[in-house]
Order: sequence, then structure tokens, then C-alpha cells
Amino acid sequence: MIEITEKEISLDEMIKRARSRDAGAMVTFLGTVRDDGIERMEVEAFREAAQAELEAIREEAMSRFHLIEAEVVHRTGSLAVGESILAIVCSAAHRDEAFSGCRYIIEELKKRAPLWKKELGENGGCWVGQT
Amino acid sequence: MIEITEKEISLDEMIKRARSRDAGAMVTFLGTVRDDGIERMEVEAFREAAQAELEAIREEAMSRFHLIEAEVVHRTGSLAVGESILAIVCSAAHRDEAFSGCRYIIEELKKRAPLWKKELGENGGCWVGQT
Amino acid sequence: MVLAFASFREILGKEREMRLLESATVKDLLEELAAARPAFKEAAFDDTGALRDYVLLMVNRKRIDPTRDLSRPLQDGDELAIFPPLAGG
Amino acid sequence: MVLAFASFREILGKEREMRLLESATVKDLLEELAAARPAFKEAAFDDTGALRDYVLLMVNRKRIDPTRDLSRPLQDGDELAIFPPLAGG
Repeated sequence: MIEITEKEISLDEMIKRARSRDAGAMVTFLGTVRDDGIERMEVEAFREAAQAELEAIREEAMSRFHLIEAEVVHRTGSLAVGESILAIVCSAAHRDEAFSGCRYIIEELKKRAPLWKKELGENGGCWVGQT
Repeated sequence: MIEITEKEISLDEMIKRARSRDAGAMVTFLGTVRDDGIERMEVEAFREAAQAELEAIREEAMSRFHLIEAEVVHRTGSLAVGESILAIVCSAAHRDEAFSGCRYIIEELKKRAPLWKKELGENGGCWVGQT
Repeated sequence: MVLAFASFREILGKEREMRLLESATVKDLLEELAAARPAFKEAAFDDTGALRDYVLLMVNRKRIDPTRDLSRPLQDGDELAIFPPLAGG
Repeated sequence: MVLAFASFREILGKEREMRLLESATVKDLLEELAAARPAFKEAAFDDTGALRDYVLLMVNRKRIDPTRDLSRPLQDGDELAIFPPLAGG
């Protein structure tokens, strides 16, 4: 399942959905708001385009790495330091596939999904990655 | 924290302990009982030696990959298909370190920790990995 | 319809309907926006009037290549999205 | 004290105290076990009487190398662990 949501991410629910009798390995990635002297982070999405891109990335990962299940949830809105920005859960028969699939999804997401982060500190805000 | 336990693994608790304001990435590995035509799996540990070996592996991963936290819990006893055998959670400033640290721990654990699995099916049991 | 995100949303607002002349191109639309909003001109174009490298564009949710596709004509109902480099996760 | 795990536990039981002659070695102890339990002899030694490749040993929780350390003398209170290849996770 792919979801772009304002709500807190429930990793537990995602893992429940990705569990399978055929899986021997599940690899999870959580991106969290790091304290780089910031107070909050604001996440913005081009929701429809991001949803479609994440679904394409998920399909690629599923077939390339023979995943049994792959779940991606990305939050939007205002997040405090320490909170989860996104979660990816991949299950597979073997651990090599689960690690590679999870890694593939996060790398492609960062390159391709129309999502932006603004770091909010004492001195105002700054969009991440913009020159 | 390193734990070898008969109790069900709470990934949630492990993630709570590994969360940090300095972490931007958390990578989790879950090993689960795969249905290879088996009914249950029995896990046995040389508990004291396994605890010491896992602590050594954790220390190596922490310093090699600059991890902020690393948690390992390995279950023993009789597990049903689909249940978690072990969980590893690594947090780090960046995702490269978190992925590498988690991968290092599972690979070394499989090579070095005195733990054994017996697959129990209709026709009795079979120790995994024994010639 | 023009959609703007992140820093460009802060300048242009999230959505705006634009009326275009028949046979107007992506470039025409960007220049119209620049004429209406100096802050957008500053953010999106360099001194020579060329689109800055980091400006990303989608027409109907497909990325277009600014070095090649600015002369693409827009049609009634097309959706142009303008945004800075991606930074999800 | 001898500790056995996995398939070797099923043959030998989990723990057993053994009395040894002074200056007895790891090899002496393994041969005494083999003499007492034919199933252990079968599982741990090949036809030529050599220890099988996959048998792993620890003395006082440190791995020893069966190609080199079988002649190591054991002392009162030493703990010898016998087990098959590892398969955690």
C-alpha cells in the first residue's frame, strides 16, 4: 500500500500488512526529523503526482527484488524533531531481497517523488535541497 | 540493548529505545519463520555465549558505522510460521550508516552467534545448516 | 491551471487559473507569470532570461525537459506544475 | 562440565559433569564421550576416527580450532561446549 498522509505513521500496522507465511525477512526504513538546530520540519507533497510515482517505484521494487509485499507511507504537514517522516516496509523470502528492495524504494523516492521539506528554525524557514 | 528471550519480540519498544533527536534514519531487520512446508520452528541458544557474542557484534557495528543506537533481540523456544525470530534496529544520522550497520549485525550474527534452528514438520524435525 | 509547490508556492500561491492565447507555449506561460510577479522572475530566471537549472516542470503530471520542451504548446485544461528540486524522505 | 547444543544435545543431554584424569586433553574427553555413546561417536567422528568438519567446540566460551587445539589439556572447572554449525536469525 502507498499512502501520503497528514496522520502519524503506524509502523506496526504496516508490518502487520506486510507479514506473510512466505516471508523469511522484513526490512524497514524509517526517516525521522533530525535535530540540525531546527525546531520543526514542514513536508509538502504534490499529492496526486507523488502517489502515482510511489506506486510506480513500488511496482519496480516488487518485480526486481521478488518482494512479497512493499508498503510506503509518507507524512506531510508539520513535524517535530524525532518524528517519522516516512516509513518503508519490504518483505521477501530472503534477506538480500528485502534489504535491496527497501534500499531501492528510498533511493528512487528521493530522486523521483514530488515531495519537499522545509526546515523551520529560530531564524525562519529553509527549503531543503534548493540552491 | 541485547536480549535473548523466550517472549514475543516487541519491535515497537525497540524502536522507541533507538529513536533519537540526532537520528535521521532507522533501519530494522526482522527474521520471520517462513513456511517451507514446516509447522513450527524451535530455536535454541547457548545463552551466555550468544549474549557475549552479540554484544561484541553490536559494539563493532556501533563504531564502524557511527550508529547512534543498536538493538538486537533474538527469540528462543518454539515459534509458529509467521512469527519473528529476531529483530535488529539501528539508528544513525544518515541512511547509509543505518542500512550498513543493520546488515553487518545480521551477517555477523549468522556467522558467529551460537544459536540453532530446528524445523518441525509432519515428518519430525531437522536442524538447519547441519550436514 | 498552474500548480506551484514549495518555494514557488510561497511566491505564486498553490493554484491559479490562467487564460492563454491560442497556441501559447510553456515558455509563454512562464514569461507571463514572471511579468506578473517579479519575485517569480527572480527565483526562476537568471540574468540572461534563461530558466534556472533547478526549476522543475510537469505538464499533466509528466516531467518535461526545460532544455527541449519549453516550446510545447499548451491546450485548454492542461495542468502545469512548477517546483524546486525534490527532497522527500 | 560438558555442554551440548542442538543435535548434540539430543544425543548427550544438555549438561554433564565428567571426571577426567589429570592432564586429559580435549581429544581424550571427546573419545570418552564417544566410547560411552555410540550415537555421539557416529555423529562426531568419521570412519577414520577423525572429528567431522562440522563439529564446533568452545572451551570456556572461546572457540577452539579442532585442527590444532585438540591436544589442549583441560583443567578442573573447564567448560567444554560441543555444537553443530550455527544457524541463528
